[in-house]
This record gives sequence, C-alpha cells and structure tokens, in this order.
Amino acid sequence: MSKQDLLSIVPLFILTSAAILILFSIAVKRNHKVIYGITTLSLLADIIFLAVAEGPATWTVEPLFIFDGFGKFNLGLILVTALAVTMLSYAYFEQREERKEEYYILLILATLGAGTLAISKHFISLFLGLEILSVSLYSMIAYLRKRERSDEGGIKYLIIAAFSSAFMLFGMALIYYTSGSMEFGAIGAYLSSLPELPIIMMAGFGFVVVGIGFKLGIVPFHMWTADVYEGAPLPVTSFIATVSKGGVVALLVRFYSQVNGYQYNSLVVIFTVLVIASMLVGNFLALRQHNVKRLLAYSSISHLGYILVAFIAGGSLGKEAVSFYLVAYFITTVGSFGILTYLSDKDRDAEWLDDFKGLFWKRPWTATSFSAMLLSLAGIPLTAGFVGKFYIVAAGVKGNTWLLVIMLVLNSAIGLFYYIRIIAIMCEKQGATDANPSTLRPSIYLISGFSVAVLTVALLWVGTFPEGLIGLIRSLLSP
Amino acid sequence: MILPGFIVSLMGGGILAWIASQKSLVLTRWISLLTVTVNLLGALVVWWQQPGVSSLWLLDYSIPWIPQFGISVHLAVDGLSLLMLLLTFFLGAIAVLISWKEIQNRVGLYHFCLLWVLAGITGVFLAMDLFLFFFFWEVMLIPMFFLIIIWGHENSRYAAFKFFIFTQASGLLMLVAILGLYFVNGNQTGNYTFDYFHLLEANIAPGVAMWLMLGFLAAFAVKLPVVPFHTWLPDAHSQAPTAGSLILAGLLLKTGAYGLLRFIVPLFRDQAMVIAPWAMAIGVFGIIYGAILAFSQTDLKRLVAYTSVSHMGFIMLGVFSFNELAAQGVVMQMITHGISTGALFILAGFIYERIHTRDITRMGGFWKSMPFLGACGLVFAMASLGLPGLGNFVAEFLTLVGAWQATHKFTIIATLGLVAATIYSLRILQKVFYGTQASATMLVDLSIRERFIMMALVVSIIWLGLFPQPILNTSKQPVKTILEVPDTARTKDKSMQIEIVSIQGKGGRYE
Amino acid sequence: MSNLLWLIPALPFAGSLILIVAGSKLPKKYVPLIGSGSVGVSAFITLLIGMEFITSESGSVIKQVLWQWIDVAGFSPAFGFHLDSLSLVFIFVITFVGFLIHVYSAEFMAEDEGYARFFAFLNLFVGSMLILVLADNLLLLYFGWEGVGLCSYLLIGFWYQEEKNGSAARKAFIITRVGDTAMAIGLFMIFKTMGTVNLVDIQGQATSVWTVGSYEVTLIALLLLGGAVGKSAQLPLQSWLPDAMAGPSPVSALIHAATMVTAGVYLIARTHVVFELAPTAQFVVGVLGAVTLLMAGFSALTQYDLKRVLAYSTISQIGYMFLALGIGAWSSAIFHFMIHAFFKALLFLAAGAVIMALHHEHDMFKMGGLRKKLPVIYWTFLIGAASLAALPLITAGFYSKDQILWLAWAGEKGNTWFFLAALVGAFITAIYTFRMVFLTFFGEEKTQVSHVPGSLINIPLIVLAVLSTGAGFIEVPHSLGHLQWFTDFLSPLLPITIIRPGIESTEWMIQLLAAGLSIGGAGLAYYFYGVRPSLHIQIKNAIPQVHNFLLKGWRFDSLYDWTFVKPFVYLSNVNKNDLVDWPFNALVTVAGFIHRLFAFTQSGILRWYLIGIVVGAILILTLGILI
Amino acid sequence: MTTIPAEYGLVLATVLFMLGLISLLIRRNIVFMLISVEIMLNAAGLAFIVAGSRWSQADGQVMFLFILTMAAAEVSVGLALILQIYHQLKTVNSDEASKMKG
Repeated sequence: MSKQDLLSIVPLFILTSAAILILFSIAVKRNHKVIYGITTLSLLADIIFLAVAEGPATWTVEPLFIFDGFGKFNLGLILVTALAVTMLSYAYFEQREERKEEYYILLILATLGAGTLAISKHFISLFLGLEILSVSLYSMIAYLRKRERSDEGGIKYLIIAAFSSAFMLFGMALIYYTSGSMEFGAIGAYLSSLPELPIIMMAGFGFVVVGIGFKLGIVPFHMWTADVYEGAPLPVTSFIATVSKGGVVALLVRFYSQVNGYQYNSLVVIFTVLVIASMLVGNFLALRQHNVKRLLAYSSISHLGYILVAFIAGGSLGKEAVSFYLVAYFITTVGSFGILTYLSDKDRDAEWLDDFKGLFWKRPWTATSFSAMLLSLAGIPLTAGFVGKFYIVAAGVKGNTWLLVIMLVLNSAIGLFYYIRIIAIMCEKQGATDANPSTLRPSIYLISGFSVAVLTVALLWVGTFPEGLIGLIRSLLSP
Repeated sequence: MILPGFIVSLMGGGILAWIASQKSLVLTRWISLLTVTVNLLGALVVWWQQPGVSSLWLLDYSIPWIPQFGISVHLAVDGLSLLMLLLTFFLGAIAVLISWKEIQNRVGLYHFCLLWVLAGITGVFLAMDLFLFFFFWEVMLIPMFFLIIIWGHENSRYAAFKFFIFTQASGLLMLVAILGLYFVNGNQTGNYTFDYFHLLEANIAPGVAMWLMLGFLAAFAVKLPVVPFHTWLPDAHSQAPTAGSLILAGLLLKTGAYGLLRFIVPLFRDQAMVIAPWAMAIGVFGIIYGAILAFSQTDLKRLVAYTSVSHMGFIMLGVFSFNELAAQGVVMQMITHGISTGALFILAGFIYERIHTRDITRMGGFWKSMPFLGACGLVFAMASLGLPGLGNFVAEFLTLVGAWQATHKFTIIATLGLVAATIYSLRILQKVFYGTQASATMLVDLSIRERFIMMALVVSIIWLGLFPQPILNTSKQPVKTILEVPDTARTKDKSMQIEIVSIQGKGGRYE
Repeated sequence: MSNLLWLIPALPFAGSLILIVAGSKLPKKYVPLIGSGSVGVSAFITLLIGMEFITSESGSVIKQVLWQWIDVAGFSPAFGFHLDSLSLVFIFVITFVGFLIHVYSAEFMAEDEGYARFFAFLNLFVGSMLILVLADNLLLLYFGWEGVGLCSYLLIGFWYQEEKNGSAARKAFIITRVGDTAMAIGLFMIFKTMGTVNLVDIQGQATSVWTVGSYEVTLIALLLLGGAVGKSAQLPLQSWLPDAMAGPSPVSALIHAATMVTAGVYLIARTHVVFELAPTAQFVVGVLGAVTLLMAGFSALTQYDLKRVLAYSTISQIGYMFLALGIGAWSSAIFHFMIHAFFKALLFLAAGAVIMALHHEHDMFKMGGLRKKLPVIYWTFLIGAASLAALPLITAGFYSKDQILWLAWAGEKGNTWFFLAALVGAFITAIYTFRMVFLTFFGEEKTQVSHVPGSLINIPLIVLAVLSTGAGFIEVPHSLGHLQWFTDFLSPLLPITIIRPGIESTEWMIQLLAAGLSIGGAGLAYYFYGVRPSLHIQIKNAIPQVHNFLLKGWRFDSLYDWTFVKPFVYLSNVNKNDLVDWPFNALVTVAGFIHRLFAFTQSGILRWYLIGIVVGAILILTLGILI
Repeated sequence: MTTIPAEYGLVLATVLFMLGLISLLIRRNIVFMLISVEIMLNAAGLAFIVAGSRWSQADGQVMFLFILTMAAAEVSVGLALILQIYHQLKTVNSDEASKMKG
C-alpha cells in the first residue's frame, strides 16, 4: 500500500477510530455531551480533511476503492449530512430515557458504511459497506426499544434487508460466475467484449437491482419505507432517508456507468418501469397520508424516482443532476425531519398532521422553514428543490427520455397536493392547545434550531444562487 | 438599474413591511403603499421618457446568474412590458389601499405576500431569459397561495389548492418546453442559453416546435384561462380576499396573455398559425361559455370570475388572429380588463364588508343607500359589457375588427358574446342595485378612501376609453415586432408560408 | 362660430358630469338650471351654427376633429364631428325638443328624490345623441349609439326600486344590443373592404368599391339595418319599446319618441349610399317598415295604457319612416322624423301631465272628461293627436305623412302594397289616436284630478303644439302650392326621390283619399268611443283571442321568451356548477381511490412486503429475459 | 479426477436459495424467518464459492467468509430484536407485528 493509498482512506480511518474512541469513552464514563462532542468533532475533522487534503484527482486503492471527484463529492455529502443528523440528534435523545451514548457509535458506523459504498469499486467493498450500514441501522431503528413501533420497524427492516442482501449477493455471485471478476471495471471490460448480455449475467444484474432497489426504497421494494420511517427515532429516520440512500445512489451510478449499463436496452427498460412506478406509487401513497413521517417516506419513494430519471437519462448532465438533486434532497429531507425532531416532545414524535395545525401562528419561524422545506420538495422556485428538479428535467430532456420527463411532471403535480396540504394545515386558524411540552432547557434546542436555520438558509441559498454548487459539482465530476 | 430595482424594491418593501408590523400596523400599510407608489412613479417616468416609438427596447439589464446553464438575470422593457408594469403597480397600489381596513389579522405577513406577488408578476413581465421567466412565473404563485388560504373566505383551502395545482402543473409543462427549446437551440448553435433574444432565432423542426409550443401554451392557457382549464378561476377568485381577487383577475391572468404575445407568437409563429383556428375556436367558445355561466351564478365574486373567463376568450381570439389590430386589441384588453374586472371585485369586496355575504339573492336596492357605489357599479358593469367610451370597448372592438380580418364565423360568435355580456352585466346591476333593499339596516356609502380607489379606477377606465392612443402608441412597436415575420423565416420554409396563406384564405370567405 | 360645434354635445355632457358628481349636494333649484341650461345653451349654439350653415353656400359642411381616438394599422377613427344638413336637422330637433322636455321635467320630476340623477341621465342622453348624429365616422356614431342605449336603460329603470322597471330596462338594452351586434359586424365588414370607417369616405368610395346589388354590400346594408331595427324598434326587434314606457314620461317623450328611436332612421339615411347600392336590402327596409307600421297600429288599437298606445304609435310612425327610406324617399323620412318628434313629444308630455294629474293612473278607461279640468293639456293633446292622425291641411303630420304616402304610390321604388299598407296604417292611426282623445278627455270623469300642471309644463306643451301645426308648412305638396324648403335643404346630401313618369296628376286623389281616411278614422273613433261606448266592448268580447293577441303586441314576447330567453336561462341554470369542473373533480376522486388502493398494500405485514420484493424480482427477471 | 461441472454447483445454490425464499414466505414465526434468510445468504455464499472455483480464484471464498461474519452479526442483532418483540407482543408471529400500516 502506497502512502497515497493510506492517505486516501484516511476519511474511513477517522470514522473507524472515532467509533472506537467512543467505545472507550463510554467504558470510562457515560456522558452524552462528551460523546456528542467527539462525534461532531470527528465528523468535522473528516469533512475538513476531505476538503483540504490534496492529491491526484483520481486515485484508486486497488482493488477496493476509487477516489474520484464523484466519490469524494458523495463521501463529503454523506459526512456533512451525518453531521447534520448528529446535530439534530442531541436534543432528541437528551429527552429520552434510554441510554443515548451507543447511538453515536452506530451513527458513525453507519456513516462509515455509507461512505464506503460511495467510493467502492468492488463487490467486496460494496458488500462490506452495505452490511456495515445495514447492521448499524437495525439497531438504530430499534434504538428506542421500549417503543413498540421502534422494534417492529427494526425487525421488519432487518428481515427485509437481509432478504434483499441475499438477493444481491446471489446476483453478485452470478455476475462473478460469468465474468470472473468482482471489480466493476473488469466486469465492464468483460461485457464490452460480448455482443449481448448473457442470461445469467442478466439475472445477476436483476438480483443486484433488487438489493439496490430495496435500499433506495423504489417500487416494488418500497414497502418497508413507511413502516421503518414511522418506527425509527426521528434522527434515524432522517439518516435512513438521506445518508443510507445517498451512498447507494452513488454506488448505483458508479456501477452502472462502469459496466456501461446504458447500452443494454433491457436494463434501461427495467429501470424505466421501476422509476415510473416509484414516482406514481410514492405520490399516490402520500396523497392522503395523515402521518407526516409516513408521508415523507412515501414522498421519498417518489423523489428517488425523480433522481433516477436523471440517472436513466445519463450523460454527464445526468450525473450532475443526480449529484445536485442529492444535495437538494438531503438538505430538504434532513431539514424536514429536523423540524419534526425540533417539534417532538419527550413522549412522542411530532408526526400527525394535527400536530401542525396553526403552527404558523404558534411558531412562525419553524413553520416558515418547514414550508420552505416542503416547497423545496414540491420543487417550487427560490428553493434548492426547484433547481434540482430543473436539473433533472434538463437532463431528461437532453437525454430524450420524454416519457420519464412527462411522468415526472405529472407526478410533481400530484405531489404538490400533499406538500401544500401540510402548509395549509399550518396556516389554519386555531391550533390544538399547546401543552408546551419542552421540559428541557431551551438552550438544548438551540443546536437543533440552529441546524434547522442553517439548513433553511442553505436551501434558499442554493435555490437562489445555485451557481456555486453547480460549479463545484462540475469541477469535481469532470475528469 | 431601474429594472431590477422594481423587483428588489418590492421584495425589500415586503420584508420591511413585515418587520414593521411588529411595531405598527399603520406603518406596515404605509410602507407597502409607498413601495408600490414609488414603483408606479418609476414606471411612469420610464414611460414619460421613452424616446419615441421608434426604439423597441427601452431599457435592458443583464447579469449572469447561473452561467453554467447560460442563465442570466436578463430584464428588459419594451412598450408592452412597460404597459404591463404600469398596470401592475397601479393595481398593486389599489390592492394595498383596499386592504387597509379589510385585513385586520396578520397584517405584516399579508403585505409581505402582497408585495411579493407583485414582485413575481413584475419579474414575469420583465424577464427576457426563459429560465428567469419561469422562475418568476412560479414565484408569484406561492404568496398568492398564502393570500388565498390565510385571508380567504370560507372555502379558501379548496380554492387555493386548485389554483396552485392547476397553475403549477401547467407551469411544469412549460418548463419542459423551455428546456426542450434550450437544448434544441443549443444543439444547433452550440450556444446553450435561455436568453429570449437568442432563442428567437432558433431554427426548430416543425414537429418538435409544435410540441414545445403546446408546452408553453399549456401554462398560458391555464393561466389565461382557456375554457376547459378555467375551473380553478371561479373558485380562486371567489375565495380570495378582495386584493387577492383583484390581483388574480387584474394581473395574474394577464401574465398568461402576455406569455401568448411574448413567447408563443414570436417563438413558434408557424405552429401557432397552424393551431390558430383551434385556438380561436376555444377562445370564442370560452367567451360564450363564460358568459352563460356568469348569468346563473349567485355568488357575486364567482359571477365576476366567470365574466373574466368570457373576456379572456377575446384574448385568445385576438392573439391568434395575427394582425396588428387584434393584437393591439389584446393589449388594450389586458389593461382594461384588469381595471374593470378588478373594480368589480373591489365592489364585491365593499359590499361584502357591509353585508357579509356575496350572495346576490340577498342583495338589492343598494342604489338607494349607496348611490356612489351604485354609480361605480354601473360604470364597471358597462365597461364589462363593452360600452363605448370605456376602455373595454376599445379593446374588444379592436380585437374584433382585427379578428374579422382573419376569421368570420368566430368573430360573429364573439360579437354575440357582447350580447351575452350585456345580459350578465345587467343582471349584476339588477340584482345588486335595483329593486328594494332586503335588509332594513341602512348601509353606509363608500368612505373617502374607498371613494378614492373607485375614482381612480373610474377615471382610468374612462380615460382609456376616450384617449387610448397613448397606450396604443406605446405598444405599437412591440406588437409590430412580435407579429412581424422575420426575414429569415420568410425564406426559410416556403411550404409553411403557403399553408398559412391557405388558412387565411379559408377564413376569408363568408361562412 | 362653427368651431363651437364641439360645445353642442360637450355642454350636456358637462351638465351631466356636474350633476353626477355634485348633484346630491347642490341645492335643488340649481339642478334643473344646470340640466336644462346646458341643453338650452346647446340649442342656442345650434341655432347660431344653423343660421351660419343655412346662409353659407349650399353643400358645405362643418368639420371639427377634436382628437384622434384610435389609430391602429389604418383603423383610425377620430373624435371628430361632421355637420351637414342631415345632422343639422337632427341636432336641431334633439337640442330644441330636448330643451323643452328638460324644462317640462323641471316641474314634472320636482317631487322625485332622484331629481339630480334624472337630469344627469337626461343630459347624458342628449350629449350621446348629439354625438351619434354629429359623428364623422361609424365608430363614433357607434359610441353615441351605445351611449343613448345606456341612457335609455338608465331612464327606463329610473324608478329602480320596482322590479318590473328594471326588467323593462334590461329588455330594452339587451334587445337593442342584439341589433347593435349586427351593426358592429357590418362595421367590421365595411372596414375590411374599405379600410376606413369615416362616413364621408364611405359615401365617396362606396360606388367605386361595390357594384350595385353585390352580395357583400347587401350583407353590409342588412347588418346596418339590423342595428337600425333594434334601435328604432322595428320588426323583429320592436318588442322592447312598449315596455320601455316604464320610464318617466319625459323620458318616453324624448328618448322613446322624439330622438333615440329614430336613430335607426338616421343611420340608414346617413349610409343611404350603401342602401342604394343594395336594392334588396333597401326593399327589406321598406317591407319591414310597412309591416311594422301595420302591426304596431293594430296593437295600438287595443291598448288600455295611454302610454302604451303612444308607444305602439311610435313604432308605427317609425315604420312610416322606414317605409320612406325603403322607397328612397330620404328627405320625406327625415321630414316625418322631425314632425313626428314634435307631435309625439307633445303627446307624451301631455300624456305625462295627464297621468301625473291622475295620480299615476295609466289606464285610459279609468280616465275621461278631462277636457274641462285640464284645458291646456286637452288642447295641446288634441293638436298633437290631430297631427298624428294627419288631419288634412292644418296639421304638420298631414304634410309629412302625405309625402310618404304619395311617394309610396308614385316613387320609382314604391309599389301598390307599400302604398296600401301606408294607407291602411293612416286609417288605423286616426282611429287609435282619437280613441285616445275620446277616452281620456271626453265622457264622464272617472278619476279625480289631483294635480293641475304649472307653467313649466304648459309652456313646452304650447310650444310643441305650435310646432306640430306650423312646421308642416315648410314642405307643401305640388297640388297645394308646392313648397320644398326641407327637401332642398337636404338635397345636396340626400338624393331626391324619382317619381314614376306620368303619375303626378294622381297626386290630389291620393291626398283626398288620405285625408278622407284620417277624418273617417277619427269619425269612427268618435262613433265607437263617443256615441256608442258599449260597442267596442262587445267586439272585444266577441273575439277575445284576437284582442289579446293584439294587446300583447302580436305575442312577440312569448315567442322570444320561448326561443331565446328560456333556453338560455335553462342552459345557464343547468350548468350552474360548471360541468367542465366535473372531470377535474373526477380526477381527484380517482386519485383518492388509487391512494386507498395503494394504501391497502401497505398492510404492515412483513410477509406481504417480502412478497412484494419477490414479485419485483420476478418482474425484473421477466423483463430482462423478454427484452 | 472428475470435476463436478460448475453449473451443477450453481444449480444447487439456486435450489438452496429458492428453498430459503419459499420457507421465508410461508413461515410466520420470526425466528424461522431469520433462519430462512440465513439459508438464502448461505446459498449466495455457495454460489460465490462455485464461481470462485470456476475461475480458480480465492475471491469467492473470501466473500463467503465475509458473508458468514455478516450473517452472524445479523443474527445476533436479529435475535435481540426478536426478544424485544416477544417482550412486547408476547408472540413471535410476524403477522402480529403490524401496528404500522396505511
């Protein structure tokens, strides 16, 4: 291993060591604040390292990892999002009675897994990343183990994740069986020597798609999403919605482009069907949903569909669009769940629509940022979501995937309904009597509030002046 | 610098008004009134100083925004935009004034929304970059949505949703079309840009162009609205607060008409000519359909809303007649309809403030207790039925004269729409002002502020009816440019030209 | 002097504006001063300009362009006035009769709470009417045309608190608007072919643009005729006028007798070039006139309401004018217009005074014996009635109507049917006119007189009575001395009617016939209503259906009600909730249904979810293998 | 020495995989479901070994080791969760754990 190799995987090291450090720290003394500090600092350090570390534009750590612009970008995105989730977690868990400290270990490990996915170029690293992520998530989802729904979510996620992992592994085995390699590039090279996709290979791809589809929560592998989102503690939900999906999207894009999946009509058709189904089913499921967590879950299904529209459209613009939309979507999703977190009290999460009644008049700022988040999800200008959607439509139009573009437009229109419904409810005149549940010092909420504010500003900033972000993505993505 | 100034000042004024509401509501109202008035004066100054009719673009402002996509903040004003700006600020000021007493809760937020709607509309009228245009197109909806849902009437949620989803969904189709245009042009010229002036020269294959045009048309047709897509309008108009209805009817609908003139005709001239008979047909159908529906409504605001549907049919007819007369008529129609229908909504608002109902079966005999209101109602009912001497007549007559050059049968039907307009307009007068007053309580006639508002509207509608020429002069050059077939297009496609001739020829006979 | 022309319409407008803005605050005595004063000054200026016009060389016109109204792509009507002999006659009648009616109204309306409003509207009307007749282009004419329509609407519905007044006003406006629409289309056509709407240009160029009898010009003429029949209450758009009597009597006098309803006559006379190029259309004008005059005359025979008799009589008399226009007797039509304006205004004003005197009693059968109680009114009414019935030699109506009768017989475009219609019409006119007189002023007194009119009412009546008698002498037929001042005055503008050769000698026979018929009619009326009053009741009872049919104006209202109003209202009400909304709402319902369907799959059961994944896997594999 | 054709191994792995799949679908008991998943994972592992042997590489076996480790981790977490579920629902019937739906 060369020095550059080592240097490259420092981000992973930092996370690993942070996890170990927290373990030790817990062994010495349980202190939520300290652990929280360690987590935040290590994530920050990681981000800073990633930002300042110099090195070649692309560096591969054979055979497992590749550090190119796309990988770095996604890694960075995952780390930042993880940081944001951490920020939101503190107040949330501080209210709970469970032991809070191990959560951070799991969080860091899950981030590690997702990060690994983002830079992997080999089935083994893929598998490891995926499983580190998954296993951590099982525990995270069921973390508030006294809550029935938490456990239910955990077990559902576990069984389904393992089930789909099995599919994916079997698929990888089939691919390996045919091509003789587990490295994406080599598989691509093997395939390019063949006139068409061998049937076993095809089956392998199909099984891998099942696994990936599960993680992304696209139709028909989406059914767990709502239950898990609902059952999991809010910060975890936001983590699942963002980091875990982001890593897999990065992986999918890399894998697909390396094996050059665009040339296989059947794959394109499969994805097209899945994407259209995701958009439609997600939106229709969300349409009259009364539980905001579930609603956001269903909306995430359709949003993944939107992202994959750009993915199918392909090309450099498609890749950019995916990256950009991920950013926008992450900001928005973390922001939305952050607001839910912010509004949650000791006993239960703020998740029913009734909890938001008259929010505009009770907590105008919170409501305003939540509206901004929802409008961003709906793709309304002045928000990042709009530019993101614009980007995707641009990619779709450029790639001539008209069917998908039209479906996207149609679905955006359907989606409008349930987003603005929440806003409408927040505007309603009288609210339920506010029992003022915050039993903690207000200063604790400061962090959450601050994070939400930062996210809102970022949302609006990216929505109004996307130039910088687009420039960054372009510079990283262009070889 | 004055062009971005318009938009920024409105946005800034909105924020300022919101902040000021913490201290004093009166201050909030004054801030927003002042902001709009200053803008109105600014626009008037631009109008005053315009260097004759010869130069098309009076002001131009451009800075890059998202250079990666060739998007810039490109604002420019020609006569057409200028007129629309004047209308926007004029009605904007009136909207602030009518809200003075009507809005008593969450005043700061209200004025914020109001000014931001105006900012969005201003942006739509100024944007010369298609992305920017779309941006503003969508931006104006959100504050409008809030205006309807927070300060609206009993069924405001349904109305707001309908409004929002209709306009958004159609807007997205336009986005797709804009992007299509962008890439078609970019692939051809290598210059990927959203700039209007560049895209004007795009050379698009007819089949593609048709689809692109339909995308644009979807957005404009819903906004205008054209008949099968009009159903959001009666709900939104009747549920919105008075200022909301005023802005909806007076300005928001005009963005659709403006879009037809600014984008559909110059960008997709040939395709627009192909669909012109259909477009005119549904326009004319809308005239009659809206008028018939208006007649049976019992909700005063809903009634007026349907008259809007009817009047907007003239715009479809005029735009797709492709001649200067009709197009100038359309421009006049945009302005005069904004004023007259806005005024009718304001009247409905005044009445609502007094008797707390919009049901015309519970009105009657108001002439006795509120003669001033009655006189104003008379003026605007007459404007609505196209009485000469009031601005709407000039608009509709020009449109019809122009349309006659293009099509006979549609023009005849549209002219019959004038009869229908008479029927519903007189019904308003009959039900509201004639007869005996149902309730025994004496109603107070308009206050000084209300009188001022009405006088401003009455004077302007009469002025437009008697001296429309300054307006027509201002819009003359832009309209000509929009209609003019550029030299390149003339030689570009001979067969298309022949087709146009045959279409026109078809309309030339007496049918 | 001639550049004061603009003041003629401007003054009434100014008066109206003052009254609208400040009317309610002005002391009551200033209101009629402003109202009548403005029209009075206009009349005075008209007199001055008229003098100048007459003394200047014949054929000259006075033009005055105030400002360019619209100028778009060649469509450039100006706000410009054009005074020639035809307009002069009209503005003379409008301002003078208008002034007299204003004066009359000052007393007549004095008790009404809408005093200022009344004068404001009346002034507005006079202004609009003046614009109509002074306009130098068709669009400005249309401006005035619609303006008078508005005022008519406002004044019919002047007593707005009564539901039926409002309905009558609406009916008037809407029906005339139907005609206006036709006229507007005619305007479009004229502009398209001629590129101008200027009246002088049209007059000058028409013959070079169209050949005689061409399809296009006929269509244009018919469309213009459409406008004219609407405004002038001719068949088939006549049904609004009787209802329009809901307005105050001065309004009926000014608008629905003297001026506005003759706008159609003006329009056709003004565009006579077009009609001359379209003989078919011109013939239609004549036919409509002839039929209308008969139908309205028969209806007038049966009415109970004093004002409705006059209304039908107005329709009938305008029918005469149309008949005259139809046979190319242009100046006769205008002459009859003028005379009609005098006597019909007189009759309406007198009727108004009667009605006021009898506490708003309109029914003639409840009147009677008023000749002693209201002598001034009796005598003036009698003079007016005589003029209307065209009693020979002494009345102006005789001279004007005789001219039409004669030309219908002798004119090149005349024919026997026209002549017969006119003749029968004259007979009926005499009957219903004197039926009125006998019922109202003779017999026993049935209702108490409560209000004896004062001088402000009497003076206008007297002036009009003088005019109704004396004005006829400016145009005396051949057989009686041959005087043609009026025709000569109009002749540079309106061509003289050509008379079939070798027919002049029969003129005295025609006159004798007409005179005999009118006297006979009056006598018949005397027999029925003076000598044997029970007879007409017997007749009525013998043929009640016919009576009712005529009473209801040939049931045109029911016809239109069934063919237009009811279907429209039905259509409107049936679609009140907008059917177009239905598919959109259905879409919402369907979306909700799909939502429930999908939500059903989210059963919360783990195995269900697993099956979902398996199904997905199978789907993917199938797709992958199939494609 | 006669070698077993690689396809046979693959078929075996597939059959194993299907068995696991079917048993997963028909079982209600969460413990059995967990076991079924393990069978499926092992089937995948077998497939890896077959593939590795086909190409005479150690990679397949490496992968199998990872799969084993992962499966162990998964089972441990899974059993813990099942305990919790049993604690709350007094059953290990997966159909009972369906409080969240819609």
